[in-house]
Amino acid sequence: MSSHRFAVNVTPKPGILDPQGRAVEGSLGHLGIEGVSAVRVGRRVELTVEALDEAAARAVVERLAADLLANPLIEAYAIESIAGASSTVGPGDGA
Amino acid sequence: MSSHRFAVNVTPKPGILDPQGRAVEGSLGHLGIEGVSAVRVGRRVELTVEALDEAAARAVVERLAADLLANPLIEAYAIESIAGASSTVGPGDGA
Amino acid sequence: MTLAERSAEALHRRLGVTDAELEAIRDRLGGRDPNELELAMFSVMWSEHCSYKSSKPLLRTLPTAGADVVAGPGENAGVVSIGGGLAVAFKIESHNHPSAVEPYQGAATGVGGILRDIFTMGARPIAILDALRFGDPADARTRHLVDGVVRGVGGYGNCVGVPTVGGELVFDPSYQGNPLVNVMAIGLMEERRLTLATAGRPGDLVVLFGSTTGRDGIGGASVLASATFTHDDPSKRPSVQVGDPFAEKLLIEASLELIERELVEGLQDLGAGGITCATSETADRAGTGILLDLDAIPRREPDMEPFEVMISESQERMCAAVRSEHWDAVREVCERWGLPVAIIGVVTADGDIAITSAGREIARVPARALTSEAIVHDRLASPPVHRRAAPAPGAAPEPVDRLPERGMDPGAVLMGLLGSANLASRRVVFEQYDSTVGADTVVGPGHGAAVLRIKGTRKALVATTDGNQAVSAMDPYLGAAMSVAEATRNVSITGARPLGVTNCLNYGDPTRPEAFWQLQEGVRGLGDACLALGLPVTGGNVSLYNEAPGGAIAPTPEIGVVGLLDDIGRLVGPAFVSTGDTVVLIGEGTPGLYGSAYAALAGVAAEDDPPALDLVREAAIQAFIREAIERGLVASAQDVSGGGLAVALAEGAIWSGLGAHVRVAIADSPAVGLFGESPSRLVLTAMPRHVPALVLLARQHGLPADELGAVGGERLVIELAGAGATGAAEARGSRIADALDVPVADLAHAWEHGLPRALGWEEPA
Amino acid sequence: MPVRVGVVVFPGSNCDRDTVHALATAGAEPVVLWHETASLDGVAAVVLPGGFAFGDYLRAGVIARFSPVMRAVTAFATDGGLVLGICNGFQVLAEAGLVPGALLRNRGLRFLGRGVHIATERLDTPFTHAIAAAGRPLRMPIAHGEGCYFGDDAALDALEADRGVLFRYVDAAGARASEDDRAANPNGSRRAIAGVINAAGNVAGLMPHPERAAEGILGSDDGAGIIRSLVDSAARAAAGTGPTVVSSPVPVAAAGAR
Ligand SMILES: Nc1ncnc2c1ncn2[C@@H]1O[C@H](COP(=O)(O)OP(=O)(O)O)[C@@H](O)[C@H]1O
Ligand SMILES: [Mg+2]
Repeated sequence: MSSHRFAVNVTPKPGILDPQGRAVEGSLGHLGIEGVSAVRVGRRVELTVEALDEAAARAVVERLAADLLANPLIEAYAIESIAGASSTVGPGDGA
Repeated sequence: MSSHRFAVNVTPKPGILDPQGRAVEGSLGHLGIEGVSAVRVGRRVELTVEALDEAAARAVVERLAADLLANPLIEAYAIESIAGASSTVGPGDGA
Repeated sequence: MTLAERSAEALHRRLGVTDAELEAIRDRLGGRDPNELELAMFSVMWSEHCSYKSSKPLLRTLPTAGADVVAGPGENAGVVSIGGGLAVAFKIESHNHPSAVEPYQGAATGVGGILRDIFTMGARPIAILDALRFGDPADARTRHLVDGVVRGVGGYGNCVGVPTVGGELVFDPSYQGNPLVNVMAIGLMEERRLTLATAGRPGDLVVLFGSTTGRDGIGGASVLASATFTHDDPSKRPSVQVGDPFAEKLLIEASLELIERELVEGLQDLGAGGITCATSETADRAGTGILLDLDAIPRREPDMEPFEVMISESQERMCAAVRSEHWDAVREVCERWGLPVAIIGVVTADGDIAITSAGREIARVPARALTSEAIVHDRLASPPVHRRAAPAPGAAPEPVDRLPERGMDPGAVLMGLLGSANLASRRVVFEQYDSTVGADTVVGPGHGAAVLRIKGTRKALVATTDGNQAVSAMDPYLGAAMSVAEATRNVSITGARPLGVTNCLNYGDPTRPEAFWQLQEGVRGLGDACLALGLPVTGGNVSLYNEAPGGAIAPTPEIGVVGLLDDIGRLVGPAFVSTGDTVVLIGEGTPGLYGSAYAALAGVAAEDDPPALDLVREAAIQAFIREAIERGLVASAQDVSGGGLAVALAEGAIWSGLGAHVRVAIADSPAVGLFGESPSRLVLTAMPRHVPALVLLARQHGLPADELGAVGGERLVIELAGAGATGAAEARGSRIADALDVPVADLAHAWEHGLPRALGWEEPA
Repeated sequence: MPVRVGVVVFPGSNCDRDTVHALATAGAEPVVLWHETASLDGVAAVVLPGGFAFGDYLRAGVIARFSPVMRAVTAFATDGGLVLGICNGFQVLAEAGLVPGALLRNRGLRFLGRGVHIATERLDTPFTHAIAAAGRPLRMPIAHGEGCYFGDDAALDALEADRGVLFRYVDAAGARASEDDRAANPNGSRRAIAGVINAAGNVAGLMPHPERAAEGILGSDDGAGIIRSLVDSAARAAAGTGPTVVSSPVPVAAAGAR
């Protein structure tokens, strides 16, 4: 058995209304920020999976994403494998 | 000017309670899924920035993330540069 | 001094314990030094927040006796019997400082905390009221705070399924750096289910259930609430507590089931001071001790220090005393509701809170030393040199003289008042709350006191919160008495009998003699008003150190009242009812515009005072209106409060869509007559055939009653008559006394749109 | 003997007691069904009540959908059993695919608790046949943060073709609300859809709360017609007296445009 950390990024499908994305775009003015467009707001779920190997672990995540984390009617998802640490980045460390 | 697409991943800081993550973990039994732990649920914001260069664009995202997208008291964020296409991945394409 | 002492000195100061307090701790411990863990426990338990060390001597003076009182101050919430084997539990509490740091979570966890106080008593929470106070609504920071706090109250209350049925929203410059978030909760219970926060008897198990214990809120509320908050002091920055309303909902159901099935001897929620507070208070009440096994406490995080576990303020946790034979059943209930549960200790006879870890004793402190024998300070009190210690809300800098001499059109003033941030409709706020879950809400937020029916009976509960910071700023005694008068009046005008008073005292730094004097006067006013109205104070909460770099807040005595209506069929509301009804004014005003909404709009004259309050008259007017409603003489009833007589009339019109034509005798100044907020006055409407009886009843209660006019039409017309009006007119070289004449639709429009405009929010749909 | 109607209780359900009260008032015998039971205990109909099942974390209704009781509910629905989802219950049904569509966050991104008017598009269903005064708008509260009904145009056209729209947001006069009429259609639902029914006609969901408007004392009893329809249909189903559906459907126009 080995342990693997993944992130599942869930975003609204193209064409689906994304009021949150529009709200972010709407507030850019107040911040005096320009040149930002096509904002989409989704969900990011990070999780650790115990499995025989990476492939088996990914299969589990795949099922979780398809059944629970994303609603196929309105959302698309992408799975990425991440280092255990990536979820502990503090403000500023981002850049 | 050039156009750059980024994703900002906002996750609850370590030590900060994550009720959503707990709820997801608690529900895995019903899905018959095992071996999943340390679930953290956050937000993912994808956006396109017009700027002189990648560095300038990233600086804009940095400000946006710190001032608007994340709440520094309880959330950490990380910025990644992504391909324009990544937000349009459909179910299944993930794996 | 020894090394140990020196390190103790260093640590105790870091924990906010003064040298004098350390001395006192030493002698509670028979002369020895507390170890680090013990010192941490004392530091939270002896904080203002947990120990009430400044306010205790004052609170002792409040009247608490009442025939129907089942549980009074000292318990988690007051409980009053309402007959038929039922009782109501209610309490108001502040979460000011956490909300200033993180408005959403601060407000949300504030709701969670007060709800736990209610169901800990064995009552099912049935209503929330939120009393909110902020600085300038045009300021960006204020807008951020309002948005976050409102979302937080809704985010938590909506999810747990308790309707938010009322509250307050007040803007005053003095709250700029220090907003107030006071939340009241009400619960309904079978009287025989009353559960007290005691540790039971020696041998009972101490059981912790609910969320696991993490590092959040370490030194949170306790430290925060005990030191003046400044934005740029990171050491005072709490590790923010995040609320989980879903966990709270499970906690409510599990706790009520445990009580229903009589599986617990005593129950205590974990709030400020965490496990330390819950165990020491329950043990002290029961006259027992508790032996805690630190390692048995379920953790959320690895390698937590013992002191972190003991003072953590992780939310959604409960502590119960359980007979060992009930343990299996208790565990089954908690696990069915998906709540972690563990035996963390046992009740002992020695009166000590003793803590073991890895089989070793790491702390032992007498329970009462942490609670009932905590240090009490008698603070210095002295009245401020300047009579106006704090500014009246938004008072214009240079005094202007009175309307209409200054050529102000009374109609324009009325429109201005109705559209002002403090008087306009709160709809854009309370529509973010679920006010109807529970299917008991007869009258929700928006039109005076809230009304909840009690299923299976003819009875209903009536609830409101009110606080008068504006008058308190100049006269804290009068301001507190007026707050009690208004809150109880708002309940009485529905026909309900007030059952008791809960209060949240929001004041400044008690080590400042002027601030402590304000608190002292506030408590005196609260007590005198309750005595005069024959009402017990059943509970409350004190929040001190409400000071920001900008200065102290205006003293804010927030009053919560619950009343009982025996027959819901008799309920009377503030909106006009039918064309042709007679408009009657009960009571008479006194001069004085200080602290009024009119003063905030138009500026106060230098010589202005607040209006007077006659508590005997107030008691008479409330007895009168209850009897009048009981006898079916009243169609609608509204009290004269913010904005004065003109606004009271306008509200009756706006809320019914019916106009009115009245004639008001102006004794002194039209401004005072129309917009003065002198208390103890009611605007009633009644069917003409009931008017004689109504007027006679008023006389019998020693109250003046004037027929002002009639309900009808689509306009509000107020003619000014009498010396004051004609005099004012003549002064203007006019023979016609002023009249106010505005379409009801215009009044409604101003009232509906005022708040979203003030906050820069999108217009309400 | 009163008909037994099940009320599912998920952790976080908070309208279950209100629904039990409304069903009892309408003459049914409510039966509480805990989310972990896999049997429906022989009830004649099932209500999924409002609330925040599992905190509505992730997406409203998605976690609840995997509860054991939902397997039983799905089987029950597949053999024609009557299932009504109210608010959060509607969200659970949608997540479970038992009714078409998805419920997104309100367009204003704020929770909304207020009274709305809805028009009944069909009176020939087990959930609406006992509603009095055809076409008169019904007044009842909404209280939700994720009630914006969504489907793409193709899906919505198909839904309308199946006569799957059961309730629509209208103004006080009964005129159908547009998608951006914040007053009448507060959550911005597409085509003002407030409630839908599946093609088989035995599973329905709506965002407004009929159980909170089923007694005059609460300001409106317009919701009682929906509750009564369900209880009556359940009774017929239990008695095996055939079609719970009265014929002569009201033309869609009658309810909406007036
Ligand atoms: N923050 C709030 N939350 C919910 N309801 C509120 C809030 N603020 C005010 N309200 C409601 O708006 C109405 C006006 O408030 P207030 O002026 O204090 O009423 P009153 O003058 O009757 O005391 C009341 O029904 C009150 O319950
Ligand atoms: Mg008032």
